[in-house]
Amino acid sequence: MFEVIFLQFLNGLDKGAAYALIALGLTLVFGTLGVVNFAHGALFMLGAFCAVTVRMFLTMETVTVDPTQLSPWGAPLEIREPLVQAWLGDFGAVLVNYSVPFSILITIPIMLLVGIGLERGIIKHFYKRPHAEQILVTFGLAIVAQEVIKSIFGPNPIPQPMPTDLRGAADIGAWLGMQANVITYPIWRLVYFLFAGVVIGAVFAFLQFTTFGMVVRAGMADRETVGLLGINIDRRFTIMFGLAAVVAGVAGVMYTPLLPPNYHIGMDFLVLSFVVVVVGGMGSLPGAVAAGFLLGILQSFASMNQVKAIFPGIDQIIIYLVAVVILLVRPRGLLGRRGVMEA
Amino acid sequence: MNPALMSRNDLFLLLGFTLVVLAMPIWLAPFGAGYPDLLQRFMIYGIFAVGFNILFGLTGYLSFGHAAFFGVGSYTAVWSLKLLTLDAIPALFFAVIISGLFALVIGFLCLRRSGIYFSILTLAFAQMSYNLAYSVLTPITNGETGLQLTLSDPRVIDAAVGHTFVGQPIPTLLGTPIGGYAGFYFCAGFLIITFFIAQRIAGSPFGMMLKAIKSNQTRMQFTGFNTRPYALSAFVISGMYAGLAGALLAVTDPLAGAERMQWTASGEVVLMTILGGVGTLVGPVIGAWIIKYFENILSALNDNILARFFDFLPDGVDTFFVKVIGKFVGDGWHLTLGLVFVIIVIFLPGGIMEGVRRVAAMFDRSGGKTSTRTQAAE
Amino acid sequence: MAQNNVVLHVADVHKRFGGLHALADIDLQIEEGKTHAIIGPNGAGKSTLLNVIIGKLPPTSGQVVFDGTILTGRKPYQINQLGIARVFQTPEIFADLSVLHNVMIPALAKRDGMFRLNMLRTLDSETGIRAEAEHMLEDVGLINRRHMQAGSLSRGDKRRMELAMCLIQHPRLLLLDEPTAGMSRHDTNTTIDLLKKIKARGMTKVIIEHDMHVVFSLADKISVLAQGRIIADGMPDQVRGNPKVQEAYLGGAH
Amino acid sequence: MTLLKRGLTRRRVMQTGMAGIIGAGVAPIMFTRGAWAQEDFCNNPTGDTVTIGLNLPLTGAYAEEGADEQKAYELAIAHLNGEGDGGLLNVLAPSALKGNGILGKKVGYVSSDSQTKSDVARAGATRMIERDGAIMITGGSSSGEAIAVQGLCQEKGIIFMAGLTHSNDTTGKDKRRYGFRHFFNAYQSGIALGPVLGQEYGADRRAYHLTADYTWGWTQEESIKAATEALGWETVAAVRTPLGSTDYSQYLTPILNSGADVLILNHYGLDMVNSLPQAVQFGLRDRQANGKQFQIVTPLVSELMAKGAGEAMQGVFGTSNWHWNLQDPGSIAFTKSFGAAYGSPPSQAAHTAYVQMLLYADAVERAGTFYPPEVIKALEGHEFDGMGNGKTLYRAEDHQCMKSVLVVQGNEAPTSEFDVLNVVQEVDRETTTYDPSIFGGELGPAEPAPLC
Repeated sequence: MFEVIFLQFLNGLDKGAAYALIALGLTLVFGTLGVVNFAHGALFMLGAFCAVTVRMFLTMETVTVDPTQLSPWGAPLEIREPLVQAWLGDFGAVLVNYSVPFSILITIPIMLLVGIGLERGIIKHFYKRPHAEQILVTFGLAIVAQEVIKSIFGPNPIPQPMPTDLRGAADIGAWLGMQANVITYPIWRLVYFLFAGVVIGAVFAFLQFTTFGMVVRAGMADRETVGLLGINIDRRFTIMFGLAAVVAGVAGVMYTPLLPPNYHIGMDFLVLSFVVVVVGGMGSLPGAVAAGFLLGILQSFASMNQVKAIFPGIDQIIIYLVAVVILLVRPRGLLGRRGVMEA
Repeated sequence: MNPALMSRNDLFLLLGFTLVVLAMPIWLAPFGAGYPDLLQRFMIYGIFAVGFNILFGLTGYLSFGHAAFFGVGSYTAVWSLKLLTLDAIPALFFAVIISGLFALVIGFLCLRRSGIYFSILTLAFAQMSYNLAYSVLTPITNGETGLQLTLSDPRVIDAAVGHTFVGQPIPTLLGTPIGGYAGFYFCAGFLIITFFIAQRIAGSPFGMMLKAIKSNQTRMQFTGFNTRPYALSAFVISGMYAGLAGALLAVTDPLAGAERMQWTASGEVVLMTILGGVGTLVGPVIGAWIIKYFENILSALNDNILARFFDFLPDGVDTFFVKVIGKFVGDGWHLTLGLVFVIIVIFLPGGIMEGVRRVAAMFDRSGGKTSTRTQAAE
Repeated sequence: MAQNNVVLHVADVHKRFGGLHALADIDLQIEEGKTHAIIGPNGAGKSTLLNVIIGKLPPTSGQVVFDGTILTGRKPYQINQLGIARVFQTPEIFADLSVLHNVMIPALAKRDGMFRLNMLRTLDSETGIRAEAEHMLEDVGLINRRHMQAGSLSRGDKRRMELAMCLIQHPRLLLLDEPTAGMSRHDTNTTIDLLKKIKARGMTKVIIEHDMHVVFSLADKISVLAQGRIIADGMPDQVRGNPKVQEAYLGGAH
Repeated sequence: MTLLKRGLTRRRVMQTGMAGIIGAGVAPIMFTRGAWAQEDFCNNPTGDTVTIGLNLPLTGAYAEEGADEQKAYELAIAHLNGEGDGGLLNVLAPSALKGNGILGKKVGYVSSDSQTKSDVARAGATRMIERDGAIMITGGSSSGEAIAVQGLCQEKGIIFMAGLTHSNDTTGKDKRRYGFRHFFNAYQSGIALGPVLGQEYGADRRAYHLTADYTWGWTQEESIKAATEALGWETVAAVRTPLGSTDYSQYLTPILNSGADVLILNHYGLDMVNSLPQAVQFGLRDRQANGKQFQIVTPLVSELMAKGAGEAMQGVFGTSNWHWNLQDPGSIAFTKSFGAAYGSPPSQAAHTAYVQMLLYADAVERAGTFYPPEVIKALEGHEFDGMGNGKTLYRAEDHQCMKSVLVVQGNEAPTSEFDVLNVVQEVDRETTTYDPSIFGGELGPAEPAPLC
C-alpha cells in the first residue's frame, strides 16, 4: 500500500507542477494587468506548436523517387534523405534527438513577441473595460488562434518524440534505497517536474530580486501610486504580458512529448488553469503554485481505485468540487487578497 | 390590446417578431437554411438565448454553466417520453420543472458570489454535471451514446390508453408526430410565447430591478431591496428557459447527449447573446440564428462547392480564391466565427443590435434618445 | 413634534481596522426632527460612522439602536426598510437607467418591500409611483431631464437625483454624506433651500459636511469628530466657541 | 450559387406549402416502377443524380480515421460512377454493379463533420437528410455516433451503412432495421484474440483493464474479459477512463504494484495513441511481474493508431477488421487503387467505408429500386465474396457481417511508416460466428417506410 500511495503522490506532484506552471502565467497577467486572459491556453498551444515547427525544420528531407520500384500499394518508392544530418553530421542527429528542449531557445523570443504584440495591439484597450468583455475578447482571440493553427497543421495531433536518453522509466525506489522495480516513474515526467520548478523559481526570483520585479510587485499592490511615482508602469506591464506568454509557451513546448499537441490542447487546459487560479486566489502567485500542487495531488489520489470504490466518479469531478467548496467557504482562495474582483 | 398590458412599441415588436419567425421557411429558403431541422434549431437556441439574456443581459451575471440546465431539460424530456408517454406536453412540463429546481439549487449556491467568481462557480457546477452524466450517471444518461427512445420503453400512460405504433417511436403532440415543419411551428410557437414573456419581464417593475442590480448592486441594497431573491429568480427563470429549449430539442429529435452540457456549449450561448446584443430582446435571438446558420451552412461549404462557385474566374485565380476562402468555411467556420466575434467585442460591444442602432441613428438624427450602451457586469 | 425624543442612538461604538482605531467609544443621540451635523477633519471617521449606522460595516463593539430596534447585525436593505436612507459622498446611482427610473425604484422599495416577484405587471401601469417620482423630480429641479440616462448627468445633478431617490422613500432618518461637495455656490444654495424645506416636514437628518456655510445654515446640533472620537457636542454656537474644536478643526481648516 | 439552387428542391417547395397544390395534382400520375415499388418515400431521387450523406469525424478523437474514410468514400463513389480503375467493382461476387452510378443515376455526396460527438453527428445527418436529400447515410467512426445516427435513420426511413463501429451494441441491443454494419465487433475480437493470447502468454495471467468510458469500451471490456477468463486468466481490475482523456498517468501508476502482469487497453483512436506510449513510458513493458514479462494488449487496433503510437506498438497484439497487407485479390486491388489515388495504403476504416458504399449500391441494383424496405431485403442474408474478408454474410437477424477477423501484432522491424502491423492469424468466419440472440435488442419494422 505504501508504494501505491507514494506513487500516486509522486504523480500528483508531477501533475501539480504542470498545473502550477500554467496557472502561474495566468496569474502574472491577472495580478499585474488585472486582465482575465482566456487566451492563456492558446499561448500554451502556440508554444507547443513552436516545438512542432522546429522539429519540422530539423527533420526536413530530400525526397527522391525511384520509379523502378513500387511500394505494395502501387506508389513509386520514395527515398528520403534527412537534410540536417546531411549538413551537420552527428551534431545534426543530436539536434534532432533533442529537438524539444532545443526548441525552447527559439520559443522564448517568439512567445515574447507574440505576448507583447497581443498586449499592445488588443489587450491594452481593455484595461478599463469590464472583466466580462476582457474574457470575451480573449476568448475570441483564443478561438482565432486555434483555428489558424488548425488550418496550418490540421486537426490531428503531431507526436513529438522525447530524446532517446530520456525515454522509459527511472527506478526512484532504488535511488531512495528501497526495493528495486517497485517505484518507477517516467524520466521525462521527472524532467518536466524539475523544469517547472526551475521556471517557477526563476519567475519568483525575478520578481523578488530585481528592481524591475520590485516595481512590478509594487504595481500589483497599488497600480496608481506607482504610476504617480513617475515610473512608466505601462511598459513594464507590457513586458510582464510578454513574460507570461513565454512561461505559457515553454510550458507548452516541454509538454509535447507527454501529449502530442493538436490545435485544441489549449482549450483543454484553459478551464483547468482558471480553476487553479481561483482556488489559489486571484492575483496571488504563491497561491497559484500552491493550488496547482494541491489540485494535482488531489486529482491523482481521487483516481485511485480504492477511492473510486467509495466515491464513484470522484476522479472526474474532484477539481471542480474543490473549486466550488473553496469559493463558497473562502471566496478569495487559498492565498488571495480580500476583495479582488468580487464586485 | 389593453395598453396597460403592453405598450404600443412592444406590441409592434412582438407582432413583427412573430411575422418574421413564422415566415422563416419562406425567407430563409434562398439562403439554403429553409429546412425543418435547422429551423427548429433556430427556434430552440433562440429560446435558450432569450432566457440566458434574462440572467446575463438584464441582471448582469455571466453564467458559464447554462448548458447544464439545457442538458437536464433534454434528459428529463426523453425520460418522460420513455417512461410516461410519447406526447410532448408532459415532457416539456417536467423538463421545465426539473431544470427550474436544478437551477434553484445551483443558483442558490452560485449567487453567493458575484463577478468572475460567480462565472467560475457556474462553470464548475456545469462541468461536474457534464462529467457525471458522461460517466457515473450512465444509467440515467446512457453516457456518450446519449439517451434514445427504444421500442421496449414502458411508456405507461400510452400503454394504459392502449396506444400503439409501428416503427421507431416518435414524439407526438396529441397524436400528431412532431417532425419536420410541424416541429418547426411547434417550436416557433414556444419561441414567440417565451419572447413575449421575456418582453413582459423586461418591461415590468421586476425587470427594472434586475437592470438596477446590474447597474449598481450596492445602491439596490441601500435602497431597501434584498437583491439575492431577485437574482435567484432571474437565474431560475433563465434556467427554466434553458430547460424548455433542451426539452424541445429532445422532443423534435429524441436523443439527449452529454455533449450539450459541456462548457463549450455554455460558451456558445454566451457568444450568441454577445453577438446579437446583450440586454436587448431581439439581439440574443439574432445571435443564436447567426451562429447556428454559420455552424450548419458555412460548415457544409467544402472546396468542391467553392470551386463551382468561383468557376467563372480564370484558372489559377479561382483556385486561389477557393484556397483562401476555403480556410474560412467548411471545417474552418470557427475561424470566421472567432474573427467576427473579436471584431464585435472590440468595435461593437453592444453587438449587432448596437450596429443597427448606430446605422439607424445615422439616418435619423432627430431622435432625442441617447444610445444606451449595455455593458456586461463586472 | 415631540421634544428630546431620541430616534437614533449610537451606543459605545468602536470600530477597528487592524491596528487602526477608526471609531472609539462613540456615543451619539440623534433627536427626532432635528438636523444633526457631524463635522471633523479628513480621516476623523465620519464616513465610517455612517457606514456603521447603515449596516455597511459591522462595529467591532457597541451597537446602534433606531427607534427601539437594534440595527447592528442587520442587512443594509433591512435597515433601509426600517426608514433610514443615505446619500453617499460619491453618488451611488443606477447609471444605466433613466433618471425617472432611478427615482421610481426606491419608491417601489417603499411600497413593495425588499422582494416582490411582480414580473407580469408592466412598468407603465405603475402610474401612481410614476407621478410620485415626477413630483419629486420637480422638487429637485430635474423634471426636464427625467428621460436622460442617469450616468450622463452632471455631478451636481447626480447628487440631487440621489437626494430625490432618498426623499421619495420618506425616510424617518436621512443620512447625508457631504451633500454639496463639488457643487457650485448656486447649486449649494438651492440644495440648502431644499434641505430646509424637508426640515419643515419634520424629517430627522444626520449630515456630514465640510462646508461650514452649509453646516451653520442647517444644523440644529453639531458633533465634532476627531481621530475617531467625539470631542465636542452641542448647539452650533456652543461648538463654534469651543477652543478644542477650533484647535482640532476650524483653526486648521479655515 | 449552388446553395441557392439547392435551396429550392421539389420537396421543399411542396412542404413550404407554396406548391402543395401542384404537388398534390402531380403525385397520382407519377410513374411507378412496379407493383411493389413506391415512389412516395423519403428522399426518393427523382433527378439524374443520387445523393449520399457522409457523416465523418473530421475533428475530435477519431479524426484521423474520419479523414481516411472520406478518401475511401470519394474513391468508391468515383468507381461507382465508372471513373478511375474501377477498384473492387471487378472483384465483388456476385455483383450487380454496372459502373454507371446506381440505377443509372450518377452518385453525388454531401458531407458533415461529426466532431466525434453523437449529438453533432445526429444533427449533421438530419441536415443531410432534410436539406440535401440524402438517400443513404454512411460513415462515422465511433459506436456512440453510429448508434445515435442509426436511431435517427430508423425514424426517418433512411438506410444507415455504419462505418467504423466496434461496439456489440450497434448490432446488439441497439440494433435497428435501417442500420447495417460491415465492421466486426468486440465480441468477435474476443473470440479471435483469446486463443492467440493463451498461446503467447500462457493460461496463468492477471489482467488489468483500462477502458474508454462509453458503449464500445464497455462491450469490448466485457468481451475480452470473457475471452481471457475462459483461458484461465484473472481480472485484477477494470478501470474506466473518460473518452478523450489525454493524460493517463494517474490511471497508470496504480497498475505498477497491482499484481497484474497484463494491461489491456480498451482504447481507440487518440485515446490509445496517448495511453499506449504513456504506458510504455511508465516502464510497464520492461517490468517483471509475478515472475513473467509484463505485456500490453490492445484488443482493437488500426494501422493509423499503430502509426500514431510509434515504437510503443511493437510486439503488441490486437485485432483488426482488415489489413492492406492481405494477399487475396480483393485486398490487393483495393490497396493498389487507394494507394494510386492517395499515395498511402488504406486503413481498415477506409476499407470498411469503401465496402459499405459498394454493398449499398449493389443492393439497390439488385432490388431495382431505392425504396428502403426493398433495399433492406436485398441486404439481409446477402452473401458475397471478394472484398478481402473471404466469403461474407450480411446476417438478417442483426445486420452484422459474418466474416473472417484478423489478429495482428505491432511490427518490430517496420520497412516503412505504413508497415506497422503484421497479420498473425486470419480467424475464419465459422469461428467468429456467434448466436445473434445473446445481445438482445429488436430490429424494428422496415415497413411502412417512415416519411421524413
